[in-house]
Amino acid sequence: MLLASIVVLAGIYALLGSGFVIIYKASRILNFAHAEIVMLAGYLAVSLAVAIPFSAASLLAVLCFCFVLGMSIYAILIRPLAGYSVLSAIILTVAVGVLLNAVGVFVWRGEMEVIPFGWRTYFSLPGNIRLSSIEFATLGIVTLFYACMGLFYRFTKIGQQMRATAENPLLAAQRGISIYRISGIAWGIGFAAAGLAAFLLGINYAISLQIGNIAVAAFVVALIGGLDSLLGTIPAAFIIAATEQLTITYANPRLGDAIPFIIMLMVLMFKPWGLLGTKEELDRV
Amino acid sequence: MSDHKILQYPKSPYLKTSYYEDTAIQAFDTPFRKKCLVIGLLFWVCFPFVASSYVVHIANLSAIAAIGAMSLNLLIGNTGLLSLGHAGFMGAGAFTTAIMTVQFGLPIWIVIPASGIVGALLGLIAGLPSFQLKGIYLGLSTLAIHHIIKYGCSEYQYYGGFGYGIVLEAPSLGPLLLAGKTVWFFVLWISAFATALLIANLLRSKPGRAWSAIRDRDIAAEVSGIDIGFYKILAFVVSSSLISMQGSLYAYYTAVVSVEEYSFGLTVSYLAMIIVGGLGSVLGSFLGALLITALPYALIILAGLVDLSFAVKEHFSVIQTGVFGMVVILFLLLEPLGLVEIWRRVRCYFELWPFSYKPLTIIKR
Amino acid sequence: MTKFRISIMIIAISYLFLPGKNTAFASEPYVFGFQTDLTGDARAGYAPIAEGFRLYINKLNDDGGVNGHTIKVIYEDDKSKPDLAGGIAEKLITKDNVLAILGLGYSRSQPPVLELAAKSGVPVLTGYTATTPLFPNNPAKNVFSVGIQMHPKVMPQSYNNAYVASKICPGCRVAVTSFDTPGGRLCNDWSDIWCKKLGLNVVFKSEWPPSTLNYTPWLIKICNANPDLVISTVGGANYIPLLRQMEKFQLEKVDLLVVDFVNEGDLIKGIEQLLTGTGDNVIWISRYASALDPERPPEFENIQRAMNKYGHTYSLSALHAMGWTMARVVESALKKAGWPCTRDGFIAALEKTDLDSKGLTGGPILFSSTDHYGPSWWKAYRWDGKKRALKTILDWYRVELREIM
Amino acid sequence: MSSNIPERGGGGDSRGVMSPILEVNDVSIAFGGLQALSEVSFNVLPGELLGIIGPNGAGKTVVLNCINGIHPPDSGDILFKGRSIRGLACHKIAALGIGRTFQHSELFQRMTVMENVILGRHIYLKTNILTGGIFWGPGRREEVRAREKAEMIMDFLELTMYRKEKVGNLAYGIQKIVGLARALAGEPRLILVDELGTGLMRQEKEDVARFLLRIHHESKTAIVWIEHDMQLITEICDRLICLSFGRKIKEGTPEEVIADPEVIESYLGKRSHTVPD
Repeated sequence: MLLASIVVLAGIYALLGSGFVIIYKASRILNFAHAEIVMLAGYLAVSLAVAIPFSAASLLAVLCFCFVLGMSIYAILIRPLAGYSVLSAIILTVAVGVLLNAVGVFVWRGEMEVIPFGWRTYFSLPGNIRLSSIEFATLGIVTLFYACMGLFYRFTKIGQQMRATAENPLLAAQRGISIYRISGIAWGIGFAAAGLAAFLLGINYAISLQIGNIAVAAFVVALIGGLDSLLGTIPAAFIIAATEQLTITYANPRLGDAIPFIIMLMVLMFKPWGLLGTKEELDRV
Repeated sequence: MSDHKILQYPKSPYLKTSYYEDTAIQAFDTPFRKKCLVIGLLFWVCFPFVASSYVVHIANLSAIAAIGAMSLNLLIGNTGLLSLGHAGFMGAGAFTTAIMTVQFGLPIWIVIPASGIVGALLGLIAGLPSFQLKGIYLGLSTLAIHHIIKYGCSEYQYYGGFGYGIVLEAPSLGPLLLAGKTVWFFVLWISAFATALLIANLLRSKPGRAWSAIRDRDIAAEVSGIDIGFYKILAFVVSSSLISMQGSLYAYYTAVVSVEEYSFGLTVSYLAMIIVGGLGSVLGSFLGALLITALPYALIILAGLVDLSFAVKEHFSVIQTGVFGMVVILFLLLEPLGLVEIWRRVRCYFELWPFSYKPLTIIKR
Repeated sequence: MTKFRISIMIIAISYLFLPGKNTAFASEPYVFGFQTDLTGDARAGYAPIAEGFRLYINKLNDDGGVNGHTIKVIYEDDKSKPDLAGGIAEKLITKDNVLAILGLGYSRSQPPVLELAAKSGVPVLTGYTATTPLFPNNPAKNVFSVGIQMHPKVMPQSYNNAYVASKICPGCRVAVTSFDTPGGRLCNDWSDIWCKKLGLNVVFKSEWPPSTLNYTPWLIKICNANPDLVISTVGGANYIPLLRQMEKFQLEKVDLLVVDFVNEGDLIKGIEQLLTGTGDNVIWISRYASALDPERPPEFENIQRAMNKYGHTYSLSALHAMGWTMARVVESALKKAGWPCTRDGFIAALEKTDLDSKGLTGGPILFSSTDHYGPSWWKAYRWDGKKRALKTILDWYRVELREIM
Repeated sequence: MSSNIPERGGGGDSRGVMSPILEVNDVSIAFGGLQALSEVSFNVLPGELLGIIGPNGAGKTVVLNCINGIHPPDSGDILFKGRSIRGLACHKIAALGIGRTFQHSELFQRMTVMENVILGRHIYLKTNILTGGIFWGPGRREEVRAREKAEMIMDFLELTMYRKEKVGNLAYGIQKIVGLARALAGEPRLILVDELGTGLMRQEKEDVARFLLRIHHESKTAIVWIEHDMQLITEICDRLICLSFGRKIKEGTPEEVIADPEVIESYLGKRSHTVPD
């Protein structure tokens, strides 16, 4: 049962972490507004789910919204900062997070909400495991997302351009790739991943102001996996989810908050570029 | 006779005749500036007696914030090391204070240096990853340390049995009971000025130059004989020890210590202060701290003028948060050098008036 | 010329820092400050109180006010931040020159405000509860509360949980749980102590971090402990995912006792999210009568009317009743104190409060010079899934703090 | 003019039999698969002006980086004043008396010229957090002394009018001289000069060369100078070394080196292959 719960949680963590990674790869900026995007998307999903009975439609709407939001934040706020220090861009994302948080609380008052979702039943599996249909769907969606991203990076033109930009932005620009466009799209996809994660969080658990804490854990996931490695988020998500849940279960539940950061510190000390990240990444920041 | 007179330079504040004179902080050298200093000092002494205690409270919070902003600025603006864990160091200082006063009943003049030492030790630990980490990676390691400190503090608060926070009694410094906004006004502002002087001194001597060198070009700094590992850690130690002492002052001033207070949001507000004020500038830290601290209160006063409806009041803190975020974004996009640059421009305008161009060679400053 | 301009600017700026007007004119209203969490995490527990208070004051002012003077209330949001709360209280006391500070959330934001109020002799009437001990033997001079009795030494709140649990199922197996905030842990510790003292068998005690919404590990432990009743001291709507996860673990039959940190709106929201369960296992205890009780006191109709007239954000709840009663306490004290009313006069008048709550609480609101809480009455409800309403399972009972201390 | 140059003590090395101040013995280093240096050896005598030439990518800068300790060599040894400095940290090597200027000036852009030069004296200052923080008494006196020395160097290199300008605001040519001033401020026994003239106008180049020559003549500091300008370097240097693809191909007097067919080939290329850019 615990294992099943870890798997589901790891899926969501991986999804959240992938958002960081996609954005980081394209623009070398760590998006500190991620938590707030998750919150905002979650609340939007709640409102839409109430308004539109068909869940898939509301999910699609949330994803589109997040994509457009990501693109526009990049175009309006991040792009003008090109050439400034990385620090400015990071603090800018923090400020954007603060602003989005204010918007979220203004509109939804920061209450804890659950996304009403019609297709929910429980399945009993051997080994005394009981999982809801949503949890199965979550795992399916996360797998699908990773598969899509893999195919996208490998086979589509934009995906290939994105990889080129991640490898060497200067060279990519010289080869005629519009790195601003590519980064904008990456921000859109990263935000959409956050929106998807928010939706899954909302139907599995709940949306609240505290959801930011989960996004922070995901941020740890991205770092442990390697900031420039999408694949790295998967094992990292499992590590974080497992240690966190096991600590809560068998040790001090209070340590659950701190344990991801202890692991992160250890990774930073001994393998700062992450599990599957590239070592050169360290010098780029 | 007349020759002699011509040769004797008029005693001008712009003319320095020794290097010793030139190393002084040149903020109060001209007669006009000296007058400003005197008027400013008079205003400062009279301020807490003239202004309402509400405004004094805001001024006190600004002084605390200024210390924090200066210490963070020392690290980020002057040394170029990112720290996202300063709220943690501040919390460590506050909890050291709480433990030492509530548990052991130690006086303030022991507690504050002790908090400084605790902060310095934590800074040492936080600085260790700076050997191999740069930029955002270093920021993340300090964020991790922040969370670990927070965990430790919450454990203490729990096992100490302090539900909603640890309440401190007003400390006394010798015969003087440090209670009331007016007394604290002087304590806090003198601390802030002392910190400013300390940091300004460090910046114009060997360590400060080494830090700036590391910020600008670390390899060149190393080749010039700077032990960059040592100086990075030194920056962390100085910065975290200062903010830890500031946390201690903050704890005494608000008289309640609770772990929820020292969240990442606090770090964000300090980051905002130095961004808005101006990176790497002591004056900028002051200006930023003043603006960011006074902002929510200014909005409250503004709202009081127009007598907003209850429905708006209900959303008021959101508006405060939103304005805060907006101010930071606007500064980053429109004036990345911060308030201190605006101040410089204004001063430049007055100094050059009636001319409109800067001199080709700026000999001064 | 420039210096002249600068000096004008300095004068203009310094004008801003001058203290506010301190003289009150006879035609002016009574001025009160109401500061609490109008937004933020803890909002759901406090903002409806402010709303209930506002509704009654609006009604009162429309009816001509008290002693011929209207009441002006300045609402401020302190977001549970000590420095902000201290600043706001400072402003209310010195700049707005309020008669009393009302509201206040139960958090770390209270001590600075109470300290300030004690120093300047400003009466404080808290809604939810006060962090200073107020009941018999030496209450804080200027602090009163119409809310829940709280005392860091014995945690009457937790006693209450244990008391209700012992009445519903004497001697049964109990799991005590809470949120992992310092306050939550304290509640939990005392729940544990009181449960044991009242003869309950505590089989599980744990807190879990609010940052993880995945309660699985925690529920596995509860399942293993196999309790008959779970006491949950979680704030606000955080109980919603908890209820849902309990369903997943097939714990629908285990009673879940939630305290009135949860308001009724969240209570219904949580139950509506259930798939198979009816929510019949949810027990809710409250200091004020619930709006969801079919046999609720007729005073609720007045509140409802005021709501329709003056607008509202939250749905009618016991917290509105608390705010409403608070406003009535203020009104009765002002009547006694007359015009003009000093702060000391208001304290003296509050100490003589003997107000019939019109059924909103179990008994009258009764303050004395030695007790600034008054006796507190409690009621326990259970959710009735079929009628979609709350059903009384334990009628008004009184907790005697003198006995348990 | 000579009084403007900081006095250098000792000088025992330059008397009698000339033992080299710097010995580079069979130094090799590889980056990934690229062999940047293979078994390069040379000596620098005290007070000598040694030029290093070679086409782009020959490993000239890498040699200097190895001496400086920025890239510790994979094999071989480097002796400074008879003592091995291989594997020593950068700042320790600097403290032994090796100064360095960089190809792209690598200055501290947000500091003034004066601060840059005083920073060059870092190793001589004893100010710590305490004395620096108080800035009263010893800390300040030391600061004034450092300032005096810095002023001498700035005077010597004709930088006095820029002393309080931010380096970032200065013209490229002046920045290069500031870089030299910074290296000189450390009173080194050996200065490693990396392409000081590149990117400068003829006039500026000659300025720079003049300064180097003065330093060379007046203070007997050993200089290792990398330069692309053949005319300049052959006229000034005592000896030349030519590197190509990480190997030393010729060492000798300037005339010998530039006349060497292999050197000419490395610059102009054989017909069979082109010189990598």
